[in-house]
Amino acid sequence: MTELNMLEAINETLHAEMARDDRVVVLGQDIAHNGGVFRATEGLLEKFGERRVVDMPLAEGAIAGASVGLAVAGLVPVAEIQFLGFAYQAMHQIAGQIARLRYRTQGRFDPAITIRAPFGGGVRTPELHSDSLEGQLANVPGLKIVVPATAADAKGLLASSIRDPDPVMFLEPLRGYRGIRDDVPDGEHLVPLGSARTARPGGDAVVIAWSHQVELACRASDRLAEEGLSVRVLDLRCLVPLDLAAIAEAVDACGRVVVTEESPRTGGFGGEVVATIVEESFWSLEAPVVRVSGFDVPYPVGMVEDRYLPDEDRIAAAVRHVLDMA
Amino acid sequence: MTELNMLEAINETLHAEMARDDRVVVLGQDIAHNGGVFRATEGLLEKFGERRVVDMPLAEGAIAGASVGLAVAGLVPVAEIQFLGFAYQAMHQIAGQIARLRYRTQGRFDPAITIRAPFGGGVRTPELHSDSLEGQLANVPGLKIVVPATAADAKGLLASSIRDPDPVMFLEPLRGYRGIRDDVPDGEHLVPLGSARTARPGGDAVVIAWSHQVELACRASDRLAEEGLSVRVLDLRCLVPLDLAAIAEAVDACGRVVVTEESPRTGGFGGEVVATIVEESFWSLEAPVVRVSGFDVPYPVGMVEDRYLPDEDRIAAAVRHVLDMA
Amino acid sequence: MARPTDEQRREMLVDMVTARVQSQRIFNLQRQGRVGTMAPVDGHEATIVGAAHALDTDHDWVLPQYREPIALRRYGPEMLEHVMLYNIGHPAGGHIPAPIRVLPYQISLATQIPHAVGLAWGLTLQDDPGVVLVFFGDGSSSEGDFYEAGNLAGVLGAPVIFLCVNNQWAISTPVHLQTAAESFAAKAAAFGFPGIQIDGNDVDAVYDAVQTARTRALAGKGPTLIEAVVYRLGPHTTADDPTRYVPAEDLEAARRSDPIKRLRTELETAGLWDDDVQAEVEEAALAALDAALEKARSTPLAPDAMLDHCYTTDTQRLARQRAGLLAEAGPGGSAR
Amino acid sequence: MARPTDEQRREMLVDMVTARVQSQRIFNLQRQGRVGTMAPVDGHEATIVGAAHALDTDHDWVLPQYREPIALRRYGPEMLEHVMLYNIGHPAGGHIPAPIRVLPYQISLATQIPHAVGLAWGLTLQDDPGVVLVFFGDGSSSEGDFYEAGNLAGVLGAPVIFLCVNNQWAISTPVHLQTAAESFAAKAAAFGFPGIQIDGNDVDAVYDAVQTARTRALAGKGPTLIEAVVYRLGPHTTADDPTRYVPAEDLEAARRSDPIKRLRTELETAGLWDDDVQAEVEEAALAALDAALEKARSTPLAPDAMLDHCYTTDTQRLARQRAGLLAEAGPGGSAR
Ligand SMILES: Cc1ncc(C[n+]2csc(CCOP(=O)(O)OP(=O)(O)O)c2C)c(N)n1
Ligand SMILES: Cc1ncc(C[n+]2csc(CCOP(=O)(O)OP(=O)(O)O)c2C)c(N)n1
Ligand SMILES: [Mg+2]
Ligand SMILES: [Mg+2]
Repeated sequence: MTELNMLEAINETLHAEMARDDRVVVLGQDIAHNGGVFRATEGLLEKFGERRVVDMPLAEGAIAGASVGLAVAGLVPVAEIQFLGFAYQAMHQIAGQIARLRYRTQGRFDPAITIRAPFGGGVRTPELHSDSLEGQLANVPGLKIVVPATAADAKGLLASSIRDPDPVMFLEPLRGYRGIRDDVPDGEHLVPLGSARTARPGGDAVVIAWSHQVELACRASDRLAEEGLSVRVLDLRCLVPLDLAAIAEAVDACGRVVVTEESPRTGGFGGEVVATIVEESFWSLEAPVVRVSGFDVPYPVGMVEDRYLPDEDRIAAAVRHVLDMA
Repeated sequence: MTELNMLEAINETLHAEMARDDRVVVLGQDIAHNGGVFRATEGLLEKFGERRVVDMPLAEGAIAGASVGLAVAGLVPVAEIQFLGFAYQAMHQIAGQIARLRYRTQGRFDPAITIRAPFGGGVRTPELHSDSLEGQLANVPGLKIVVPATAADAKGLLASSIRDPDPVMFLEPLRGYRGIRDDVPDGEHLVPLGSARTARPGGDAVVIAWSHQVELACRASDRLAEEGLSVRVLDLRCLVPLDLAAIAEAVDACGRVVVTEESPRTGGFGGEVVATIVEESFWSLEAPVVRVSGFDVPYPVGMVEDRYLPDEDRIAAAVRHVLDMA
Repeated sequence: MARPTDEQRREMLVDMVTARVQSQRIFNLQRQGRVGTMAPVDGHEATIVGAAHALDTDHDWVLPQYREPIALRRYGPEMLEHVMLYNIGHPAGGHIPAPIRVLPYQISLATQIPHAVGLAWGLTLQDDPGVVLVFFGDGSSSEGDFYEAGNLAGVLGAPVIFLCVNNQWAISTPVHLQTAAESFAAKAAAFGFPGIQIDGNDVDAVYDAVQTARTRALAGKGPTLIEAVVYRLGPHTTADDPTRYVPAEDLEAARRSDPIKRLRTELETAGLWDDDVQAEVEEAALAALDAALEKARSTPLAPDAMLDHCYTTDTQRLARQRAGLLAEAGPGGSAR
Repeated sequence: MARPTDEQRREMLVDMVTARVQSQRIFNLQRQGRVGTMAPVDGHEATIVGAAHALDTDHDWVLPQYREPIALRRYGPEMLEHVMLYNIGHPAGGHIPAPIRVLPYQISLATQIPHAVGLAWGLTLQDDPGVVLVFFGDGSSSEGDFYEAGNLAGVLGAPVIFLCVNNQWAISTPVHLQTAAESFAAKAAAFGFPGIQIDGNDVDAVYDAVQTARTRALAGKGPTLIEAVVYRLGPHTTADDPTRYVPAEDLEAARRSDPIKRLRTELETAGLWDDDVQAEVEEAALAALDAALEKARSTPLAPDAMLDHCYTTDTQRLARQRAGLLAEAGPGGSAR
């Protein structure tokens, strides 16, 4: 075990995967000579050379589109979109092509493509840099959506994502890059895609979260513990595939549920989680599931983003609310 | 009243709105000289001339992006995306720019833009022509999402959409163009955005639907009526804004709910509807809400699309299922 | 100048005639409701066939739009089976068997162009001595994908040939509403590699241009943009009524430059073709098509086939959906 | 050749010096944590100011990327207020008051380029005698939006000036990894209108090129693409460390062509500028900046301001969210 922040864990994993499999090619804006604007790809160029670590022209569509071609050639592209909000520029390739390469070719070609992108707020970025698009991406069949909340999971899930023959959107919490630090297993470490994790045990209520919200949910749980409440936190880790059993288990055990996410409420993945709970565990519910989320407006500017972002206060308030209900 | 099919209703409305307001400009691929690949814009060029009815180069991003500029100039663009699946090519402009033009400029400019696009399956179109992206679009704050199910509503909602200073995605069911026919009020006819409609009365259960699924839900209701069941059908008509009161009223009255949509299950707007019901009417629910939907794969090819599409059988089976539960 | 041999020209005419006859037959099948909407090849034959014959099918990839697959006979008889499966709307219509280096029909216009660049780049990374030829229409050249891909290819010096088939129309949109550029070939200036305009009805010119581009690409000198000027002699697709927008006299004039007529006259003059050969080729084409259609129609279709190949392993939710679908279909297998 | 008058050149230098001084001041404020990430203007001044001075601010629109607003002083003192509100991260930072014909900062690269074409087209539809000038970087030129917009503008003959500021870098990506085209100006061949490359450090050349393009556009002759070659003299933004990738000798050389030094020397030689004037301008610039910062900081901020202007009328759900937010904030108004 070594204590790393999330960025270090990601960087280490990219190094390891490139060393392990020489089909892995890393491409994106500013990822080679600059080592990535956050340094996630630091050192890869020096280690693996210009053929496998490639600074791309400023066109997200071309990054995603070329990845399809690389995959057809049998390579394993790991592409970076500098900020998830700019995946919109490539949506026709991500949702329209990458997601369905295997389906369109009826099994001939694997879209063994991983697209890494930071997302989420809290660091005063300009417009579109902080947008949470995971709910939209989850509606695209074929994509896997991976949303780590710890450095250890960032390592284990990124390695699994790169090795997975399915295309993965690997979404990294911007706030977690340096803000999240934990013990990361040394050497080979794989976390299977589609398995949730209990981040805090508890039985009075469960908060279901992913990405940076897990950290906040844990803080809320700790605070509520001081009030004598035992609040479980379930870290989904992957939105697709979704760990239905873990959700059902947590809901059945707790009966009261809060789902929290950064995205605007309407159409966010939180709705899907609630619908899933209704399908899997309706009869276990002792109160309506409560959603905590961003507001139904675009992600706002720096001075007000702390008001925008769901935080531990709001999560704790929501938990008290579900516990108070009938 | 005149009986029209949906295409006729849309064409008539475009004529009327262009005549009413000379700021309205219609743009898109093949919409002028060809009158639209489905003839929705037939006759507009002849009536309103080449300055206001414009065949665009084959670039959805430019159609959406130029619409922003036209709106800044004070015009009222009504753009056509030939098939909704190709909105992916313009997502950076639709979600990233059109949706937030007023927000980005803090009220200075109205994105008084309507984007019309056919969607949905049933007519053996090639890939991406039938995709249902409304769930993804609903997660984009600023957009209104309008999904008419009848010719009369197509008229009343399209007129309201064009006049609305907010940007509207006006999604037209491909199967309904010629397949749906009903009495359309003559002359001025406006349906406010954000009001649902009871398409069939009933009290044993309610099917919540939009777009072409409303027709199928009604058929299922009619069939179940023969079995002595009284099944209400609620046509949402708009996904954003969502008519919370109408949903609550229907759920409170019926207690048992089916939500049906064409989109793949995961991340579809159906999940948002379920979450909304849980928030608004949890205590009225007598059974878990059941979703009927497309499958979690890309919209498939012609030979199998009838198997893919939710139909009246599946809706009826789902209703029987919610009625059978505890 | 790379000139095809007489034998090659003869083979090219066989492919061109075959494509035309088969395409027209599929058109008629559509009219009878036996296949789905299709886009006729008429007028494109010299360009597609000339290009295919300039390639090394063992090493070079072809990424078509939707008008080309029917004319890619040179890539093997499996291509026709692919075409028929696709046209009847069978899920297997997406599958072109390995090792054929052709990707399936692309409907989302221009999206295949960045794929071509990535694939060409991938070939160089693997020291695979192939080039990639990507077809796209005059209309598709307006999509950002074309430009982003062209620019990237220039930077990478990737071994890719951009073949813009300028058939004067994008559905109803004429070229002068598509671009104000002097030509589509001129757009290569934006990418820093050569762009040339050729007569796409002249199969020799196409062959030569593609050969030259291929040699250049294999020598590591980078991409070429070729604009092949042709005329769409039929409707856009079976769903289109071109009399609404195509001037009759233009079409009339274009018919006089029909690429098949032209090559046939030349070969007849050279004693390499006659009515008997023509009849034979047509007959063989139709027979092959009937066989391919028959084979396509009898290709098994599991009731849950449409759920395959999305994920390597079904997600838990998809597995349940599959079970539900199979239950609906019943033990017999095809209830619906 | 349209040459600016002595008076205009003097005014231009005032704007250039003002922009530089203010930008550097904002840079320092960022270092103190008083404003957010910012992109310094250093090296871009002649291009931005020269262009702005060639425009008729009553009629012509400017659509900036993010490096230009600080240098658009010619569009009125409100521009600086906008800049400061934006830089402190105040929601009102998106609002440039009417009738100023400038759009706010654009962060989503190249998306403003199709906006420019639509706006120019809209002006002609309304017989509004203005042109639209859109700024974008060398990097942004690789986005599909640039090409789609350029192509559309060519077809429409819209009165728009595409001003590509080639500062040699897109963050760390040098021009030779951005494109293999001979120049960015050469890309105009893809659109069918003129493209010219100019020395963007020569304010007269910029003024002339924009004037010429403007006259052309107003005469209905369509768009022009201007590539202004400059060098980014600072980091990409306050978050960037250019020593990782900018060769020191290149930067050194570029500093010798500093556009401000150059114009200042010329004006001093002509007796139009001296150290006193310089000091006065710098002082006024800082005073204006302090005042604008002060004003920005005291601009009221309702606790629910971030929910305004999304919809004309709050959706029912948003109205509830607003109520919840206000309740959190409490009667005092800014609990958080
Ligand atoms: C991205 C996208 N936008 C729109 C369409 C609808 N569409 C299908 S074919 C076509 C015209 C294509 O013209 P061109 O590229 O010139 O090819 P051609 O049909 O002439 O061979 C259009 C607009 C599409 N399939 N994909
Ligand atoms: C669509 C999009 N992709 C990526 C980014 C991240 N990004 C911000 S600035 C920049 C480089 C821009 O370079 P250029 O256009 O040359 O402008 P310059 O900064 O040199 O003035 C990048 C990649 C972005 N803001 N928008
Ligand atoms: Mg064409
Ligand atoms: Mg630059």
